[in-house]
Amino acid sequence: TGGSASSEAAAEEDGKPRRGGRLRAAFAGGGAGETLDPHLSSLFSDVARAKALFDKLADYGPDLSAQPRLAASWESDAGLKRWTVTLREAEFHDGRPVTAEDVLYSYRRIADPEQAFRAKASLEPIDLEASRALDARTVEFVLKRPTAEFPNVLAAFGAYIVPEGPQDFDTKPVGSGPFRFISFAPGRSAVFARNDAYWEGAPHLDELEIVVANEESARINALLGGQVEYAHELNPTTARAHEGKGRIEIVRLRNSAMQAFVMKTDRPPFDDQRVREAFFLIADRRELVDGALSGAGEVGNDLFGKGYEYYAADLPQREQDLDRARALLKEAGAENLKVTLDTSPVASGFTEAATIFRDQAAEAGVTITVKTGSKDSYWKDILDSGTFASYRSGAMPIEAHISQRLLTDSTTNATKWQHEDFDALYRQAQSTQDKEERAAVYARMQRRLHAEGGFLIWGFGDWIIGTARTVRGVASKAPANSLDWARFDKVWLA
Amino acid sequence: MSGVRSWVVRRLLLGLGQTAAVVLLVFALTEALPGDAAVVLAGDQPDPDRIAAIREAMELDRPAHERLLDWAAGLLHGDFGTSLVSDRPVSTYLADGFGPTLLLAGLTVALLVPTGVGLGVLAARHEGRFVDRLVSSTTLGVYAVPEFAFGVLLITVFALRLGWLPPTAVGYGTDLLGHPAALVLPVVVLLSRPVCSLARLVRAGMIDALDSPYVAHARRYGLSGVRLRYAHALPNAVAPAAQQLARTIDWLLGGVIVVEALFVIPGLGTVLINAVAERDVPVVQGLAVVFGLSTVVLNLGADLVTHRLTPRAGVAA
Amino acid sequence: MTVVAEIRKLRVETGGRAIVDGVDVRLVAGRITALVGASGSGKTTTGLALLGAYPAGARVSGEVRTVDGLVGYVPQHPGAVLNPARRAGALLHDIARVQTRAMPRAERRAAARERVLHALSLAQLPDGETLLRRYPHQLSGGQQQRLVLAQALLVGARVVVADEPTTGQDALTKRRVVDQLAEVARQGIAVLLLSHDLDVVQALADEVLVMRDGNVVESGPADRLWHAPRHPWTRELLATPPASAGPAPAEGAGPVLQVRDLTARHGGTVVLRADVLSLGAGGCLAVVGRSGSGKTTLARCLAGLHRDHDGDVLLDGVPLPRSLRARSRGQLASVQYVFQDARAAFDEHRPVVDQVARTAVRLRGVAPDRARAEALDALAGLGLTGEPVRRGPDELSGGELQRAALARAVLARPQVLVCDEITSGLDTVTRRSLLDVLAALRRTRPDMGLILITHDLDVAALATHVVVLDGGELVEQGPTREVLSRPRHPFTVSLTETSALLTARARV
Amino acid sequence: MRSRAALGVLVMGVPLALALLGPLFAGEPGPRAASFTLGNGHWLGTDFTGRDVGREILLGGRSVVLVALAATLLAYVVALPLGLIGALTHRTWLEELLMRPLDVLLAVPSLLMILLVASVLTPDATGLALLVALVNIPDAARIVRAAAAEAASRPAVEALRMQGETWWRMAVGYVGRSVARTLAADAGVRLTGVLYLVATAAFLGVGVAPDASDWAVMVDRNRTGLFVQPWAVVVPALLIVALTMGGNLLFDALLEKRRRV
Ligand SMILES: Nc1ncnc2c1ncn2[C@@H]1O[C@H](COP(=O)(O)OP(=O)(O)OP(=O)(O)O)[C@@H](O)[C@H]1O
Ligand SMILES: Nc1ncnc2c1ncn2[C@@H]1O[C@H](COP(=O)(O)OP(=O)(O)OP(=O)(O)O)[C@@H](O)[C@H]1O
Ligand SMILES: [Mg+2]
Ligand SMILES: [Mg+2]
Repeated sequence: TGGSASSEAAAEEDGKPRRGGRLRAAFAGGGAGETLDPHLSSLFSDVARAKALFDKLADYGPDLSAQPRLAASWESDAGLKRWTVTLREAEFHDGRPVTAEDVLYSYRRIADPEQAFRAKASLEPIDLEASRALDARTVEFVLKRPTAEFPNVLAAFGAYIVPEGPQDFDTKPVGSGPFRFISFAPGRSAVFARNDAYWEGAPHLDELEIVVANEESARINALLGGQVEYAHELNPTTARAHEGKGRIEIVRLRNSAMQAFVMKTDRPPFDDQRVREAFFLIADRRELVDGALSGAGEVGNDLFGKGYEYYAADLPQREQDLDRARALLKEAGAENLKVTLDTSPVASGFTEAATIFRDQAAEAGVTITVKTGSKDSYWKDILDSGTFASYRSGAMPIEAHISQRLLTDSTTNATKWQHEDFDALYRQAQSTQDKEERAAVYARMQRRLHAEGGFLIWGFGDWIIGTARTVRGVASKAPANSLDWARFDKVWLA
Repeated sequence: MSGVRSWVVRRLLLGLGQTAAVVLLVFALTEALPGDAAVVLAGDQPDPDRIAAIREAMELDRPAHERLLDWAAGLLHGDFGTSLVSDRPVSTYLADGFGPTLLLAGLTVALLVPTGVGLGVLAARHEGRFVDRLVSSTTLGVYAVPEFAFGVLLITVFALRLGWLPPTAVGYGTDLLGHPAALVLPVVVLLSRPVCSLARLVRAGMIDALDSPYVAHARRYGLSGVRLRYAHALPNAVAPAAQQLARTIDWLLGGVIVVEALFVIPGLGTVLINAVAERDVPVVQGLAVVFGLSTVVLNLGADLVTHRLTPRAGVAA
Repeated sequence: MTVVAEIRKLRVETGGRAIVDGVDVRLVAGRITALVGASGSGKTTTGLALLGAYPAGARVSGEVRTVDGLVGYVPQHPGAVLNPARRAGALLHDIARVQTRAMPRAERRAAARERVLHALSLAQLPDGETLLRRYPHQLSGGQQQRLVLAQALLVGARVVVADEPTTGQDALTKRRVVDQLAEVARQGIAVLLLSHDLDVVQALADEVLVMRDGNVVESGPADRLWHAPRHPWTRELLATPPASAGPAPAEGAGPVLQVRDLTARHGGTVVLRADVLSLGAGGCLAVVGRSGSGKTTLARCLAGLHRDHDGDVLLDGVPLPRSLRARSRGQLASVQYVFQDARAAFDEHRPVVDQVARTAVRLRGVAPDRARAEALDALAGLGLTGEPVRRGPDELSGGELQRAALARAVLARPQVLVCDEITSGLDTVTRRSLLDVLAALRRTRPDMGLILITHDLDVAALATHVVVLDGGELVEQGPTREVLSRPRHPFTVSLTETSALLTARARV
Repeated sequence: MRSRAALGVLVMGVPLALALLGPLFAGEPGPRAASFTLGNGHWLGTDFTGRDVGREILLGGRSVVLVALAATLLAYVVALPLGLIGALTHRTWLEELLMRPLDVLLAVPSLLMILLVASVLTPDATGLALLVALVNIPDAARIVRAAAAEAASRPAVEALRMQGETWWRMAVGYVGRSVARTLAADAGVRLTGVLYLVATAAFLGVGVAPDASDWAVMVDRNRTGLFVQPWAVVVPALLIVALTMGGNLLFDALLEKRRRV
């Protein structure tokens, strides 16, 4: 049951795949410090490279639900604390089969307390001491607590399966992915070749080169100049300039980036629910999307994960209502409110959105001072300090969003949303085997967040990709970080 | 000549001091940057436990002066230390980035002198006439345009509209010599401002020199125009320009950062920007050494040229 | 008598003013023609006309004709035509290269070298080859001059224009210049000599033209002109300076200024040594010596402008601080120095009278208005009246500025006044008036000690005492009459002899 | 030469007048439109956040001109006394003390310096002016010192000393005045350099607020829309170029005059 519906749909649209050729894809990268160690992935370019060489047990579909990959199937016991995962028949580039031991080795490596791999937090529910290989292709995971969404853990960012034993990732990485390693120059380029023995069928391309170009203008220029066939992460304006002009193709990946402001719910003025609601009502979401995202996105409804599995789509769309906002502020005794909005050029659209919102708030009598902070320490700076800040998030399941950001013990709880009853609801969802019932619990949680949460989620940006006209098979229904995003084994050159 | 030699030695010693001071300054500044390598690495997942773990793995919890001393001690053995981010030796960073940057800078300087001097002499010869006006106003105009704007303009016209040249060096890696066409635009952009300032200085100096009694004297005695201009007037015009040339290293570095980003050339400028962004202090320090030394050496060269061309002015260290 | 160059009815006009008007000059091969006249009379303009060079924007009429257009030029400051960035031989080699272009390639180098060496020896620079490798600033003024002459000779010029070749040179150097020019003329080259040094003109010229305000007022063979000048201006110009030694030495009290064990250095090399030197109140001390002998250095040590020295300078028995900065106002006022180059010593942006008045304000604490009145008085006393002193220094002539500088120093009521070659570069008429001013000053301020630095023995004759410097050593000192009439040190001997010789030659 | 100066004044006058008077005519901000669009009452289209480019241009000169002028001025305010003291003092240690640290600063690439200091301090417009001034001080001080040393060694200064003049009158009244022309010429080039630095700093993401109404920031920020809505880049860029070109023409004319004297 491998592959995803969308990429196959795309393939049908584009005609019969042609084999051969070399595709060069330009990504923003991390400079000379880059590595091919998949567990160290943190940038999009890292993931694109890791994806070519390695596999995860599961990955996210277009709605961010977990899809089986190296895991052929999974099932749990009634208590949702013991999961049995069956691996599919696959082999590493050196011919060794992918075994349960490899899986356990990989997960234990990630969880190594001496190290700081990014997926460590995601794998936290697993009791790796107790987990074991039942046979060569069956792993039994023992969890610390009931986890209904355990497949999400298997699909976690950076949870790649590497063969057991130490290896030198930068000079001779061995994985089970669709491409084999040829060469790698950190901060410049990585070249891969087709893995004919790939379990899902060999890729169409002979070779894939991932080159690094940090400037957006450089990526689009290289694409226009025929130096690359695929340019990742383009500006909405660039897209508008070239869309439909026939020179290149523009692919928009919807719902890729949540755009928001965070309000710290544990301190004034946002410890007052009425102030938070007033702020919800101040936002003219259309203006924000048009101004800050150049129109390349959809308006948000203060809830994460529009279009994803479990998203509470039935809640009414919030609209700007300045009168009501003013009334609420007055009620809360917060007339002539002065707030500092922390922002930083760390993500595109941040500073634009901040100034647009400042102007909108001014109409409701709120004075917002926009404070531009350092790009590099922004996320850490806003985690605990300040009251109001720009925020964004890449795609992840709604469950992950909640567990990472909205529970009392979440490590990155930027809104300081800490409520026992909310935590209990989450635990309840995780111990609910039935999907319908679970969905109902998620709906309750989202209703609460919609009414009084700390995230003012005003929009969802498109992720924009440019390709040469010869490139086919690029999935368009694939939020960034999901399976079909930056997936080059399904791409071919016409 | 021994006076000159001792002067050079003194200058080099001073230069070492200068470089050390530069390194200290840069170290202090990088230390003072908000957030450290761990925070930067953690990015939008600033999980406090994880940051603490990274910090420990990078030995960032050791006091700053200890790290600096270790690094300096290593430097004495020719060891630039290892990168915080990748654990690779800093020397590989420098070695990898050095080639493209040197090529760019070298080509630029090699073309800069004849172009700048040529334009300056040309304008001076036709002082006040059309050619002079053309050269003067063009150099003035181009001088006022920042590299990134000029680069964008050139790429748009010559690469995207006309398609004569590749718009970037994407995918060529460090093998730029193998793709000379990809070098044209970057070098032109790098050249733009220094050439203009050099041409303007040479023009002013040439006009003065051509007006001088010694050139009038030589002309009176029947020397050919070419010899007059290049052998007699030019040496006097070049002296002030040589000082400008020394400042060019500073411009070149700034330009290189911009050009490397615009054209995707993996040189030292890119390494620098990334290292600063990642708070990779050892790498930044290594680069500061390289840049400090090259500035010192270039200044020394310029002073030597000036000294040679204005023998009357005593050399002052 | 071949005429090799001729100027007829030359008129040069700038800004509506004729700076040269109706000048006729004829230059004959092998003969020396001299243009004399006061400063600003148009000598240089006329000489440059032969080279086809005129002031920018000048309107020129008349006719300038030379045989082959090749005219050599030895300007007053030869350094100005020597390229500071090239070695001394560069232009010579280039000229020779042009000349040997027609030869077979193999012979060119040797031939060019040959020619250069020949020209150098003609210009009396026999050891010229080593000089060619130096930079112009490493040559002495005399060597620079001969180098430029060698260039003219190498080109094969039939005419050489020599502009003020002896200004500011000591007697020995002067003699060498005279010899050189005589040698050049002997080779059949016509020389146009522009000078206000009458000794030199007298010694060399075959033909003399006297200029005034752009006009030639009188011309004729040198002998005739000297013995029977017709025009009153010529007579005034040629009048011999007063031979008087000024007022009788009025030395009453002890010495005002004493120098003990003075050793002055320039960047490590000792350039002056003076064990004992003293100046009595009301006395006048002349410091003579060749160019570069340390005269200015001595004066600057006294004035506190040259700090790099050992030993003491005592004023009324009290040592003066080495540096000007450390001297009190009283000490500053006591020792005043008049700079050799008056124009350079004035701020070009402020009116002269203001600058003069500041001395009284700063050093004597006089109120500004009173100081100004005093300054105007002092200037008037030196013959400077009217508008010009209320304007900037560029509107005053060199001689006038020299007097203003004197006034500035005098206003401090100094006990010791040091004047550094304040008469060189001036024509005889102006010079005479300045010397008269000095003599008058000594009469009105009998207690003031005066130090005159000069290489002009005529000026030295004004002094009561003479000090002779040679190569930085104080070689002889004593009462003027004694030293000048019975010189003991060989240098003093040669100095007096040379002067006598020049004068004698002129008389021939 | 007069014509050249007149041309300089003219070329510089347009951006200068816009910069100084523009804010008076800017009026109230209209509602935001979509970014990088043309028409709809926006003469010069909209910028990257959907604001009217025409209005931004009216507003955006003041900061550029003020930052550049302030930085240039500030550089001289510090460099002038440093250079003058360095030139006029006879105490070698004092001169070394003043000039050596500047040599160190000179060896730090100015962009690196700006990048680092700016990311430490995240300066506002004043901070940026200070920073750019700081980067310019070493060079300016060297030039002042060189020019002043020549003037200070003239007999005129010795004559002033002889008269017991005050330091102030010598340093400012004479030496300062004598070097004024050289400095005027240098200031022209420096102004260009400063504008360039401000613009490049913006390109590298440093300095003024990212959406500031500022020509240099506009050029950088609207770059992405160059092909959709060129005016948002071209007009401010032309204004900056006109400012620096006019300045240079003017200072050139000054320089020329000096040469002729
Ligand atoms: N370039 C010029 N432009 C305008 N006037 C000039 C120029 N050169 C000289 N003059 C004027 O022409 C007059 C004659 O000058 P010239 O230099 O010929 O005098 P001179 O006799 O050589 O004087 P000196 O003995 O001082 O050298 C002077 O009044 C001078 O001010
Ligand atoms: N700034 C200097 N640096 C080095 N040497 C110097 C300097 N000034 C003067 N000298 C040297 O010091 C010696 C004495 O110079 P000084 O100026 O006292 O001579 P002078 O007798 O006044 O000569 P002149 O008659 O030419 O004015 C000379 O040999 C000269 O070369
Ligand atoms: Mg003259
Ligand atoms: Mg002297």
